[in-house]
Amino acid sequence: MSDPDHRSEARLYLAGFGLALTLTLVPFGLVHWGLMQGKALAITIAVLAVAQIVVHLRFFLHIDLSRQKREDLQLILFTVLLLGIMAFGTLWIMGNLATRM
Amino acid sequence: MSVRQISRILPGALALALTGCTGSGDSFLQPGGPIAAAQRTELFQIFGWTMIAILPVFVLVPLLLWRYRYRNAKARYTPDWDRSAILEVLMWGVPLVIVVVLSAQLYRTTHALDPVQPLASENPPLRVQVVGLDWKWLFLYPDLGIATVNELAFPVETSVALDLTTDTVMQSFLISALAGQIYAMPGMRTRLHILADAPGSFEGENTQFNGTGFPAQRFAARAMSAADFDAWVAQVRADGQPLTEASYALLAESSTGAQAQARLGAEGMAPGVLHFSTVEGDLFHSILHRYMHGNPVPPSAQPGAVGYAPETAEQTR
Amino acid sequence: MTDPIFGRLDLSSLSVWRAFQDPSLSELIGAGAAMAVILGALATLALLTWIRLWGPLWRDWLTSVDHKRIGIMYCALALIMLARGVIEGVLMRTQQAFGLHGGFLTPDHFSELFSTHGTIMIFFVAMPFIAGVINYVMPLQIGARDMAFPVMNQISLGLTATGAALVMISLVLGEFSTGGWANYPPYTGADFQPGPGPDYWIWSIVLAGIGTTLSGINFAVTIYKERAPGMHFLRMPIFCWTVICTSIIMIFALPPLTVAALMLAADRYLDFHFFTNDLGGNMMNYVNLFWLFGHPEVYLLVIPAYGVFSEVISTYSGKRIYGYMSMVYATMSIAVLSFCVWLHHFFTMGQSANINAAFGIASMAIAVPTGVKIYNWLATIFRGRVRMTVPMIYATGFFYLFVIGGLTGVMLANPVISYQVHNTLFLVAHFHNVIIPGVLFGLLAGYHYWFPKAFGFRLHEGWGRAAALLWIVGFSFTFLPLYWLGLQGMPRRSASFGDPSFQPMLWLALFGGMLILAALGSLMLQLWVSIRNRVQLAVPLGDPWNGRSLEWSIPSPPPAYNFALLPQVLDRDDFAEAKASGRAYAEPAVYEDIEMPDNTAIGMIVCVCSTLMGLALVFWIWWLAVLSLGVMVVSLIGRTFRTDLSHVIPAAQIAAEHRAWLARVRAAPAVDRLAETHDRNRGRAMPERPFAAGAAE
Amino acid sequence: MSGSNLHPGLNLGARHGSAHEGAETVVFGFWIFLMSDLVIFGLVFASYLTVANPLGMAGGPGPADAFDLRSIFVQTMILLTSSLTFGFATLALRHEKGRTVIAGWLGVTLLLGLAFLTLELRDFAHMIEVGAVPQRSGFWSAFWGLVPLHGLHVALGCLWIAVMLAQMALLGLVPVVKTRLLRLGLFWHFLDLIWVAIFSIVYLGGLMP
Repeated sequence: MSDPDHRSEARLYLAGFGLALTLTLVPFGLVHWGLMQGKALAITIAVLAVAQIVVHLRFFLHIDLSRQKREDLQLILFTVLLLGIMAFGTLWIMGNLATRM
Repeated sequence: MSVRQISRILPGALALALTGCTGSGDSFLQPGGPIAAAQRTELFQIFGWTMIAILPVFVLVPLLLWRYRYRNAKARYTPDWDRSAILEVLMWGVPLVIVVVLSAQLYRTTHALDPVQPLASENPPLRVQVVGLDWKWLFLYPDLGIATVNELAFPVETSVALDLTTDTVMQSFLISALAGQIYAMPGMRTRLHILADAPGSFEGENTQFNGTGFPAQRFAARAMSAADFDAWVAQVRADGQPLTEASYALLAESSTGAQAQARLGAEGMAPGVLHFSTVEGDLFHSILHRYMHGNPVPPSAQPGAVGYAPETAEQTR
Repeated sequence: MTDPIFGRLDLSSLSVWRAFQDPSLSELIGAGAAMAVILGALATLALLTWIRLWGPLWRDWLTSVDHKRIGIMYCALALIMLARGVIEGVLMRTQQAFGLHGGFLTPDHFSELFSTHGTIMIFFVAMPFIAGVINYVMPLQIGARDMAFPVMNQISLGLTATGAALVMISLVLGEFSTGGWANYPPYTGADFQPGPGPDYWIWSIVLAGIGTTLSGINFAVTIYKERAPGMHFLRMPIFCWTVICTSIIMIFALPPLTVAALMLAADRYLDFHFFTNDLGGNMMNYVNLFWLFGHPEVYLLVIPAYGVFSEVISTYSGKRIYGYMSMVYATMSIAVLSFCVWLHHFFTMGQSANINAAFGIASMAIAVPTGVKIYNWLATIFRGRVRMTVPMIYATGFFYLFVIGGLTGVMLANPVISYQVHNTLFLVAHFHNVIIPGVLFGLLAGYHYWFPKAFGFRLHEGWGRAAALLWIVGFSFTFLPLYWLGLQGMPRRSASFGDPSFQPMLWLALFGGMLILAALGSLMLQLWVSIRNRVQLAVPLGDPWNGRSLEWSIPSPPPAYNFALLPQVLDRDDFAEAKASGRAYAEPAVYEDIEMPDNTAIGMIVCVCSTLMGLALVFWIWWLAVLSLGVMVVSLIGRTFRTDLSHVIPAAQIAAEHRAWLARVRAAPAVDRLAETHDRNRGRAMPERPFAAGAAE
Repeated sequence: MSGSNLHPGLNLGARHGSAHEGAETVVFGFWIFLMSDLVIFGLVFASYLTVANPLGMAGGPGPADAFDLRSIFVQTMILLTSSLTFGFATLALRHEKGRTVIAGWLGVTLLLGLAFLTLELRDFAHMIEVGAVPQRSGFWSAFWGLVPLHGLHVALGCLWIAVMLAQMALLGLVPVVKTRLLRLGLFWHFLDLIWVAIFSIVYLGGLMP
């Protein structure tokens, strides 16, 4: 690991690993020791999960919004949009049906 | 004449033309109640509004093709003309306006005609529970303690509150002349309200394919005066048999109304119709809850399934 | 219970055996169809052996990775399946025409017919036809040498053929599902249909669906990464834009189908409870997942057809497409909106009025961009010089009939109306009304338009006109009466009915069905007559219609490498501009070597193995399923260890071929558009500007 | 990283020549495939959520009866570490550290992947013991449709790593092997992403006090 590019990139991976580790330890700890409850806990877990996904995207998958060609960025955002429509729609519809039947 | 006026007159004319050629009174084009009437009006209004966008196409296609035919050297030829701001605004604007108008209407009527809502009426509402079976409909009257197969009778000008489920696969319940359809599914309860303005008999059916007897799964929805209805109830009590667990198990087998008549020894009734003078227990909810209990329903206990054998599956009930 | 070697396959699985046991008319028809499949297959094999075509078939076609040949094979598959689908449709119309209290088919047979008809027409006619046209045309239009992933392209074709093969085999072995093309549980669950029927549906759909997803990836990457220099997105022909939109749908809308079908398989094979009645299963989620796929699916089909109409109308009007940007925006918004409307297929499931209203409004919104497209095509005709060739006849029929389909679509988008006409023949009429004039007419127009490009000769004009008119008239007679019957409350999928007043309309529909059968016959005759007259109809110079995009700038049929030198694109409608400015048919300064991928048998291996696997899963022959999957995986992985998988075509050979063709083009007289459909047309078009410019003002 | 990024994610870099150029198309194609796969996972998640309630559990065991948080935590740590080791493998590839270094990191990743699968299978065995089987309820059907689907992906990833180790040995670091390693990296990191959603929604969500 002599050349400086390599070392700085490896450091980025380690930084990502550290962040991801933290974002994993916190929710596991919260659940294990029962430090939070109910809705607040659910929201905390969800926020930490999204944060960790962003960390993975940034540090491991190297999705760097500023430098990509636009068409590639569009692909990812577009997928999130469509998946959002489908998943949100499914939960909305099925949830509504469940309360009415 | 304003667009609004046209949209009112046009549907009327169309309604006349269409209903003039309908053969039977089993369609919402000849409505027997307020819901079906509103649905018919909606149909014609959509027709009228969309014509604004559609008629130009019908007229322009032959005109353009004739005018700009290859041999017509007099017609102007502009091979590179490919945009016009005015046209662009019209092309996007007109359909958009129509869709906005129709959307407003859609929002209003979808809420107004929501099948869950009871219908306004001076008479007290009537509750009926509907169970879809392979290939017939069972109607339970919980307040009267009677039940019928393939015959739904109710007084006119009364809001009839239907609770629907099935004891087999998914089905769809439709009495076109009175109201739209709603799915009926095992373990779930859907709701529908109907109301008839005047006495009459309307055809009801299942529209969701459920096997070989599917085309035979039709019934008569009979609206009658209050007095006639009371007489009908008395008659059902008189000529019906009790609906017990055992007779329900026979009834639930895959069979058409006519086959079920033979199975239960009730020949002599109207074709496909069965009457039950009493109903054992809260049958509707026991059917509903059977699927929600957390106990498996094996094919031997599952009406409509291949291998349904209620005798051997008693213990699971 | 089941045999370790043959699973649940036994003598009674053979439909011929069943007919022997119970020789009713219905079983005999089923056995006849089985015999037709067997004899047809045997006759084909014998014919191939007799005229010694096995070698060429294997070398030039089955192992080819050339997008053009793969495209042609897709179209051939689609046309064969179309024949079966149409015959089934006519059989159903016949049954219903005589279905007052009965008919001649058993209800079981009838329900198998509507299930296979729907499955075949959507998955094995419309989709392969579209994949075929896209495969053939899109790389030529963007100036590419091939697809981005030629071998994957071959595998996609293999998987599509697998699905089609399974449906065909179901005629001979066992029976197909009776649950319709949407195959709703719990009716298709193990309790209610324990036989092999729904399993045939599951595996043919899943395997073909994987092929389609891979195709979508291939199309999208090809357009994004393989465009010729200068071919910016906004210089692409509209057809290529529609391909982008369709591949988006292929990539994102097929997963819900795969998920739904595999969950159903888990229910049936492993006693899972995704969609069962008991133990917390939720059949409504199947409906939800299926239509998450099902609605985008119809746009997957119709959007490329829009693209074909755009090309056809622009070419035969001798004009640029009107409102290019409008078209692009409209197509894109249709593609995205198509993901937001799936609930309108089940307005009647009992959800709240708010949800119904939201999805109803979203559904109607699609009418706006669709309307814009129709007006744009009319504006393209406006001040053009229109030749009423066969594709334009299809386009005219499309304008009239598709608009009616749009009108009834707006009606069905309204929950209030849907409560009434859902599940009735009105619905059947509506979707045939969009799929036949929209998708099929578009594809047939494209077939007619690009056939000379693919084979070097035109299709016979007269028989083409007959077929087009028969399709248009036949469609109208068949399906417009069904609207009326649906409004009268006649449910779909009824083998019989009880209301005598339905009868006249059903007879009318049967008459229409006969016309459609005649249309299909005309198409076959047209192909036969055209092949016989291929010398008179030849257009080897490549530009029979005075085309506007790059595919017309090369010989017909094009060489394997498509373009001798990748074109430098300067404009939208580049070839039309090139002809006008005199830069067309220029000889490149230097020719270069071209590296092309080698032929490979991997697609056929995947096709055969996955067919065997599907069949083994249907009949519970576990050892065969594992074995065929193993062979498939090992051959796929084994192939990745080879690196010498391409060959080089030397520049000298390319130069010689290209110069010879250019010399023929320069020597040939250019024909004007009046001679377009005459034998004089050899594929060199005369520019038509000078003739019109003077007469205009 | 140099400015010559041809595709999202880690690029080989210009000094890899034709392998770098060729990566543009195949990596973009693989991204699209992953996005399609993401939709599959998303819908299975949504289906899971629709039955993650008493009705879906149908009186059968619930999450608290069958999940072992400690085991899940260990699995999470293993998978997270494997992302890091795979990252080191890609860096070694990018900076041309030679076959042995790359193969070493890949080998560590493979072992971690296998360890993850072993622990997961042990968990599954425990679930079967307590009756949390897919045949029991819609909820467990959805669970067994979701988590093993991820496990299957991990298993395929392990197979892929093994194949790449063989190809590196037999073919050397030819361009096609390099771009395959790049795509394998995307796949491996993508699996970790899905796992984040699984442990958050399924396990932590299921075991919430």
